[in-house]
Amino acid sequence: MSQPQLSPAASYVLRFAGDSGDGIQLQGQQFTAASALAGNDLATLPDFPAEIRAPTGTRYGVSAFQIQFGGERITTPGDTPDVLIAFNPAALVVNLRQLGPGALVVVDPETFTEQRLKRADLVTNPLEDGSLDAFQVVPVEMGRLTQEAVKPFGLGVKDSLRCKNFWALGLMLWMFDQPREPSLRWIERRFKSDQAMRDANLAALNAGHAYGETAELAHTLVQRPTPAAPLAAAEYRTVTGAEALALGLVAAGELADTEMLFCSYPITPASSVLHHLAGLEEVGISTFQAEDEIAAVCAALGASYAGKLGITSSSGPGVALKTEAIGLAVATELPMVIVNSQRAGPSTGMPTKTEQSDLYQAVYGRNADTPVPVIAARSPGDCFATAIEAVRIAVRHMTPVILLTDGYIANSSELWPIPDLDAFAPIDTTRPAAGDAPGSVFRRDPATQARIWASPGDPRFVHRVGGIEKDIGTGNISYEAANHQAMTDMRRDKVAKVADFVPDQTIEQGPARGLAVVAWGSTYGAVARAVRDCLRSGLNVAHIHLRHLNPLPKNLSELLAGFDAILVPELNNGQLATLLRDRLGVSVAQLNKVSGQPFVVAEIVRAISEHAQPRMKEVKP
Amino acid sequence: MSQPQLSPAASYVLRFAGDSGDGIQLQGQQFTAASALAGNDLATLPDFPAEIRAPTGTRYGVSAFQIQFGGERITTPGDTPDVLIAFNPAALVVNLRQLGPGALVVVDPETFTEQRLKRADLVTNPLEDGSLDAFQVVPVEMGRLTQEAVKPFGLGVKDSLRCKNFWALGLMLWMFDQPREPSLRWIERRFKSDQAMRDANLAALNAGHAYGETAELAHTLVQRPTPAAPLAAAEYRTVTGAEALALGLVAAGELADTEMLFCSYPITPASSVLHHLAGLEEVGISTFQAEDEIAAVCAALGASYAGKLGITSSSGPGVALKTEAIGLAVATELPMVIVNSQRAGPSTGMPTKTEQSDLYQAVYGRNADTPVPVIAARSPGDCFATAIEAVRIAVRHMTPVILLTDGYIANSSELWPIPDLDAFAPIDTTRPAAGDAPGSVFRRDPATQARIWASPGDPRFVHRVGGIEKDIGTGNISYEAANHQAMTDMRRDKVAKVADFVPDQTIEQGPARGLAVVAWGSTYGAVARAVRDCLRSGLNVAHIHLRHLNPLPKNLSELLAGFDAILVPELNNGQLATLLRDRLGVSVAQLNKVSGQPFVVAEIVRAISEHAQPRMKEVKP
Amino acid sequence: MNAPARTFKDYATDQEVRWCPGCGDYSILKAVHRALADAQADPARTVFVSGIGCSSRLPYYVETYGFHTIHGRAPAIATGVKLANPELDVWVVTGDGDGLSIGGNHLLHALRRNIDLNILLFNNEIYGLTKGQYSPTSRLGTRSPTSPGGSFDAPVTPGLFALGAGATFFARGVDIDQKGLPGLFNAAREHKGTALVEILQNCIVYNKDVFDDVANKKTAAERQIHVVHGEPMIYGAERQLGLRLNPATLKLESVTLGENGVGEADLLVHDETNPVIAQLLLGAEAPLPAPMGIIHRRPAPAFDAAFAAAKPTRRRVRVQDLLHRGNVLDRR
Amino acid sequence: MNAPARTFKDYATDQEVRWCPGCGDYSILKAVHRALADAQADPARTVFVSGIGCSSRLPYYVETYGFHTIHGRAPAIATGVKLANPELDVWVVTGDGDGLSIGGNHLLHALRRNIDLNILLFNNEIYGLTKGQYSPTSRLGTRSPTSPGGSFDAPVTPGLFALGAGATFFARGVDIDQKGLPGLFNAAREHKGTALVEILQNCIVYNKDVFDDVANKKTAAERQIHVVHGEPMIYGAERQLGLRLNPATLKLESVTLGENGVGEADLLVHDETNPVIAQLLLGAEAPLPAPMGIIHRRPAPAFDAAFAAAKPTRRRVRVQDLLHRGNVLDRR
Ligand SMILES: Cc1ncc(C[n+]2csc(CCOP(=O)(O)OP(=O)(O)O)c2C)c(N)n1
Ligand SMILES: Cc1ncc(C[n+]2csc(CCOP(=O)(O)OP(=O)(O)O)c2C)c(N)n1
Ligand code: SF4
Ligand code: SF4
Ligand SMILES: [Mg+2]
Ligand SMILES: [Mg+2]
Repeated sequence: MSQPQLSPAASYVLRFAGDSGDGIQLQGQQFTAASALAGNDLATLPDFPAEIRAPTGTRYGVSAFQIQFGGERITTPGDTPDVLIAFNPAALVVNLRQLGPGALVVVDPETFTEQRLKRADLVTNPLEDGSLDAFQVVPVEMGRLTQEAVKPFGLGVKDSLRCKNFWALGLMLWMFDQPREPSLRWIERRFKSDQAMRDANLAALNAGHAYGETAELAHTLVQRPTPAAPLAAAEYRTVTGAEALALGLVAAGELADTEMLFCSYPITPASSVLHHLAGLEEVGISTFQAEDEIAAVCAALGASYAGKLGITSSSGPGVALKTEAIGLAVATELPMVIVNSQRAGPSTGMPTKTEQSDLYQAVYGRNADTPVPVIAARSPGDCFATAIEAVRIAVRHMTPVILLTDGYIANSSELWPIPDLDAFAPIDTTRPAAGDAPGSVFRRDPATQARIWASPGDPRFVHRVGGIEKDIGTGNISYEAANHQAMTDMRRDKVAKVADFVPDQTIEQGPARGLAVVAWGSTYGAVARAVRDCLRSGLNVAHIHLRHLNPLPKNLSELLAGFDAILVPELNNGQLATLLRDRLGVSVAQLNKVSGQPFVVAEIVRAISEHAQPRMKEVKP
Repeated sequence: MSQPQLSPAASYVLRFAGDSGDGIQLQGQQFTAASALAGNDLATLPDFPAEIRAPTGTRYGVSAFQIQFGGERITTPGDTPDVLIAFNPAALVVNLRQLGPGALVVVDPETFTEQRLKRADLVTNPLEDGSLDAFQVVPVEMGRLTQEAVKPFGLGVKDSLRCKNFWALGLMLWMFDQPREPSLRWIERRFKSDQAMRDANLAALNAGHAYGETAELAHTLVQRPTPAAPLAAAEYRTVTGAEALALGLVAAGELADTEMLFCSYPITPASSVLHHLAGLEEVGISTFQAEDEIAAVCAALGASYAGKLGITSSSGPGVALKTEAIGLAVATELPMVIVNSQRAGPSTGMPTKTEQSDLYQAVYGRNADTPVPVIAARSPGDCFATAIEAVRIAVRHMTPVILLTDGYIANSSELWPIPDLDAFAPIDTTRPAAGDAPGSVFRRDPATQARIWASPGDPRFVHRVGGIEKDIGTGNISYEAANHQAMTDMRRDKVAKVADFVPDQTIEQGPARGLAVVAWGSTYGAVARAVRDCLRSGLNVAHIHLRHLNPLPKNLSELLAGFDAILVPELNNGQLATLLRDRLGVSVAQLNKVSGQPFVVAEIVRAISEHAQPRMKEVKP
Repeated sequence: MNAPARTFKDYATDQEVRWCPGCGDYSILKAVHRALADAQADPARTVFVSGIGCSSRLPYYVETYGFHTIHGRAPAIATGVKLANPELDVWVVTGDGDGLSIGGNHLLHALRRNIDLNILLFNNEIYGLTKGQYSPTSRLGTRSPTSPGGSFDAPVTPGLFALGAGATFFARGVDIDQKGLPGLFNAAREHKGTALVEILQNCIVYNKDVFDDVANKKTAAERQIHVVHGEPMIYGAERQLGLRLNPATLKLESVTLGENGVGEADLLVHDETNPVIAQLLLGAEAPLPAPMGIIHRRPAPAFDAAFAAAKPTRRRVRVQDLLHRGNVLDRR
Repeated sequence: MNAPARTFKDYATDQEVRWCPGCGDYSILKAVHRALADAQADPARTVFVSGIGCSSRLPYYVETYGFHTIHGRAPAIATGVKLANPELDVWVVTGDGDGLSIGGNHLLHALRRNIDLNILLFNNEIYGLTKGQYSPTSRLGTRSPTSPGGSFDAPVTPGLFALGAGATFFARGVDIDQKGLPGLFNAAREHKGTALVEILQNCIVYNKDVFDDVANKKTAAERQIHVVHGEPMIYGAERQLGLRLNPATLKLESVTLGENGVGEADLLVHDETNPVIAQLLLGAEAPLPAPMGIIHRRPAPAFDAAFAAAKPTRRRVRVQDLLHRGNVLDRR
């Protein structure tokens, strides 16, 4: 077998796979940290089963982590891995499908035993039955080598093998010539109190790295140092969507000079936002774990009434339970942010898989005429700015706001230029100023229809609110027909007026004619890459990505009028398509995928190719 | 003052008004029963406050009942009352606005005291300040006359005055020459155990009637016998929407030969359906009052799993709480009917007022891609057939079905030709037949995608279902990407295929060109009357009324293509309009009213006149 | 304080009270006004949160901050209010349907956490606002629109439910007891933790006089026992009756003082801190008297206090600094 | 019966069990299989309804009818199943989060109504499936992703909650007690009414050995007391210890038999029908032993039976006739 090697490239796609107990996710995070420090741009995709610790060696128990990294702009974790590290037969077979031809496949031959093959529902051994012919197989006894490396520290077999992930990490760090320091530091911290495990993991990491260097083996790997990406001058860190969302919320609290109460009930994949915020009191937010989603949204609303901004967070099924209380927030005109980390449904569905299918619920999913502003984040890092925008709308317009993100964004990470908070405008609230005279809290700002955010403790604005229809002026209960019409119109206008504050919709890339690919949320990375490729191949296509879904940007209708056709790719059955037809009366072509998996770039390229025309040479003036 | 009289007409509009304690609703129901027996067509509108027994004499405490009855086809309770009977000043003022010029206003002058006027926030006395100049005022000391009439039975003042409603009823029965028998019978039954009250009410009724006859008074009323309506040969009764819905459900149970469990939690205006069904075990339905709406929908779903059809019923805020469980019904492919008696919102809103604003919630209001069939009732009597259709879809397609009605339909009544159940086709279910072999319950009928409705107790189909994504063939848990896509498509197709069984959409009246007034639900009566009038005045307009909202009838798109314009009148901010734009890509004009009150015919006539063209003379062949 | 003392009238609002004439809610409202005046409560720092029901209309009639929320959720919303601003005096007004039917879970968890709320449960054993369906506290056999043949759901006993949830304060009174209620309300107010007060309330339209057996002035002395911490359990018009624990059956029994040698010393002494005594009292059935007053009260850490201590949301760190924690790549 | 007896293997399904290796759920599942075999339960007439959580996965592993529903709602769905077909033997599987956090209200009302369900509460004092957040039964100070500084929500005691809800059956066992659990399960099965069985379950990933203090085989004899109706409360490796009621404090105390003249006669005798005894046992804190076995059981009318009797949905009247009731106008 010839010496296996990767053809040199600007970026590579690497996939780690093993049992959910093998520490695959940690391994991936460590590699991510290293490649970030190496100055690569990157995007990751953790892909783990619903089971906490699925039985070892089974197909459904496989946990995987994929990263694309390199010296160019990276917006997706990559369609087809260049390198797969599979810790066992199951990890190999379930990931084969996605590999590109000639991909490097690193396996531990000693794990391909009768019994392990059976666990993976394999009748024949892939190492022998030719199913790997299309790839470059690199057999490495990772298990045995790890055990040898850690022997000095007197661990049992089980504990010794738990160091395997760091051994393999070491090998990959060598292969792509990336720094070990972050991982070494991490191990030091993590195993402070357990010297044996610390030394063992350190040894494993170094041994894996050394294995790459030492040339005396049959088929050495060829090292592929990855060039640093051409990054704009800034400080960078990696961030997951859940992390960025949490950071954005606290940043918004600081910008609005308001403290926050984050009320939530755990649910996958939303819990991670709660976890990130728990313990961040020092930046002005406290977290309350409620008994259920209804209590969570209600406590958040109570907090908003009492003068701290209430925030609640869940996933589709949990948000369903919150809809009645969201109606109360609309009726009482109180600010609140509802974060929905979307997952695959209906019902329990596939909690660890991603989807964009709660847009209907967000925009239309309440009883009565109960409009609520809806915005969505496009990428892990974008969750930061989106969270700030959500808070801004909530307190400026005195309305609940729904922020949509999803499991993919929440869990995956990217290289993130650390924002400068001074670059964000402070957030205005409708709180009465110290000097203001007493009066009705239902005086409205004509620009927003927002009422005054007065709270208990303030003797000037002692008042009562409730879910029964209110007199538009006094706030007293009113069953008057004309008043209900006026209030209904006011609620409609209030949300419509948010658009007055939304910047004009821009085109991400491409000309203002031809095919418009109109997308929202987490498909950003794949669409951006697909449109880039299609533009390079001379197609007449542009990428428009919406953050504001309700209301839509005021200029969107006009902007789209310039295009011949509109393509709407979504991880649902056409929910943004509905919204565009409803609000703009346009007709659109749909690209819908509802498999629990994000788009791969190729899928979008294919759809664009079907709908876009080649670009005419343009005559330069 | 000249002798007050009504100009003879084919039909009259009568409105009773008084305190919520005055028995106004009963009075109205009794008049309704009489006019039905007299063979009038009719439509009623109860209009009562949210308070159980609001303080007497206040404006917001006024309870009213309006009926239009007569010798022609009647589809609405009427825009402008011809006769108003007001028991006190408040009852007079709050109803003045709606009266037509020259209307007969029957008041009890003795109730216009200083203090009563104050209770009604009146500074001057309407009987003297000229505010009644436009009307024919008929002062009748109803209170005193009632007391005299019942003196023989030795009741206290309070109890005596409680007979006033029957006294006034007697007067009106005389005025329109309608039978007293139903009321006499009712009094006999109701006060079986209370002789004094029985005799007193009988006496009051007769005294009021005699008062009309006896001519010795200053201004006698002129009697206006109402001609019987030209009714098709049938047996008739009056029915409210809530009653007809209850009857339709049990009829469907009989047609499907399935027993039912009706699970509900009280809420206005949905409770009346539950009340009508409680005690109807003898026709195969039992009712369960759950601890909340979530428990209600869950118990209904449990019943469906166990083989009895589960039905749940609520109003917007309660349905909001059910949406998560409806998702489970979709995921597990179990039949269920969810009845939503819509009321004015958002939030608690105006529980006793009507609205059509839960269409968004019904069609789009769930997390994930979770399609559910939605149908709506158009009138009190139509609730019967609509309930049967809902059950038919649920058990034929193995899906939850949402049935929309509203407070207006639920409470108002109309003359109803008693249906012949033999005229309804039996309802097929997917229950395994006695002979069927054991097998997967996920075998599907290609025509419907429906699975088999097998239930515990049957040894052939022992199986487990759940809300996690299922393998499309075996029903086992599956996180497979391709399978989730297939299941999502199947769920979409399943609801789409309902349209294969829906009869073609027809035109209610009018030509297949010009302006199409496309409406749904309880606006039927007003739209029908408005279109009739506009057709008579030569406008080119047609009425299309939708029962099936999701999916829409297959021919609707084609049908609408023939029209120049579409007008969509709704008691919401444009929810059907959204649906038509989304599903058919048509553009529509909207007529939206969100005041808690039904449309009056004039409002729709006005809108039609704005959009419709005069009809060209058509050349007869 | 310098400000002139507030009278109970100062706690009434300009809103017209919209209950049925003769409803027990009127007298409870009066007792609330009275209690606030007795405590000279600061309207600006007092919040009444209610759910939905006739009873839940109360906040509109109290001149403080108020939130008329949605059905069953008042304890959850009040929890948010209290956590956001622990200095507020937060009251919850709920009914037997609002608090124990749809709202049972939130009431359970408020009581379990022991957050400092004063919860007034208006128990009329019926759904008033929705026109008289039976409720979770309706007695077996209650006839209503949804139970024409009589109900057969075993009712829940609010006091026992509260004990099971770990309540640290439970008191009980009758709507017409204008003398007693204000004191109970203020005891609840002073209690640091969740205080639940059950008020037997007469719905004269849908459940008229259902409490007559205990509330009726004529027989009240024999049918009610007002327990006082540390005092023997004595009741009756002439305080001639008492309660004694039968050690064999571990059940309460009524005895007549003086008769066959029974003296005060034989009577059970009320210990409001002992849940077993509360359970004995609340579990006792007629002819034993219905317990009134503070039936259970014990000191325990309040959730809101622990929350405020553990999660003081004072900004001590700038978010900008937070952003720079961890591995940072400097490319400036 | 003629059919060959079913072995516990016959109640296992072909589905691969997907809990973490070493999870306490495995042994509970085994006990369920065993119990069903002991009862020779008819798979066609047996239904397992569960909510969401690791524990709630159980129905997939039991060869009967099963419904894996949504979070917290299993008791409500099971209620519908039972009311629709009272002949079914309906089990509910839930967790401390599923049953006592989001599902508290449905559990309360199932227990209150006393509908014939057999409810197995897997209490691991943690949210397992969502990766280890503290739950309503987690002890004070529990550190978890949502309580990094330690929890300060006072936990609820399932048994006391059940008593407060009016439960007619409450039993308790430990996951590893293969001898005891099947018997408890079948006692629950035979009970006519809502039977709640709390099983202390070891979540080895997120709350490893949290029950070690009572469950640990070495110390179990001293830390657990298995109560039996009508028998004195004796425990300990040599059955040398007992529980006695202190009449003054109305609290339990542990005594050593033989020591200063204490004999069996002095011990409290378990009366499973007396809620006061149940409360004493469940309220007792270490070093007093943790009560196991059938702690409370009393006969009471079952809701489903009353429902079936009052609402027999046999069609006796044709709907057509119903339509003609009342005032009818004949225009034929
Ligand atoms: C989500 C929701 N479900 C149901 C209702 C209808 N509803 C309003 S009040 C009420 C019960 C009231 O009973 P209770 O709490 O005892 O108060 P009361 O009127 O007896 O004082 C119900 C069922 C509602 N408003 N919202
Ligand atoms: C409506 C809803 N909210 C939240 C969740 C997320 N969730 C699933 S299981 C669970 C708690 C599980 O804890 P427990 O009931 O104790 O079961 P265990 O996993 O510990 O056995 C939660 C919060 C959900 N699936 N649905
Ligand atoms: S219905 Fe009953 S509780 Fe409600 S206001 Fe009237 S009397 Fe009071
Ligand atoms: S997480 Fe805990 S409870 Fe869940 S399966 Fe693993 S060990 Fe068992
Ligand atoms: Mg009540
Ligand atoms: Mg648990």
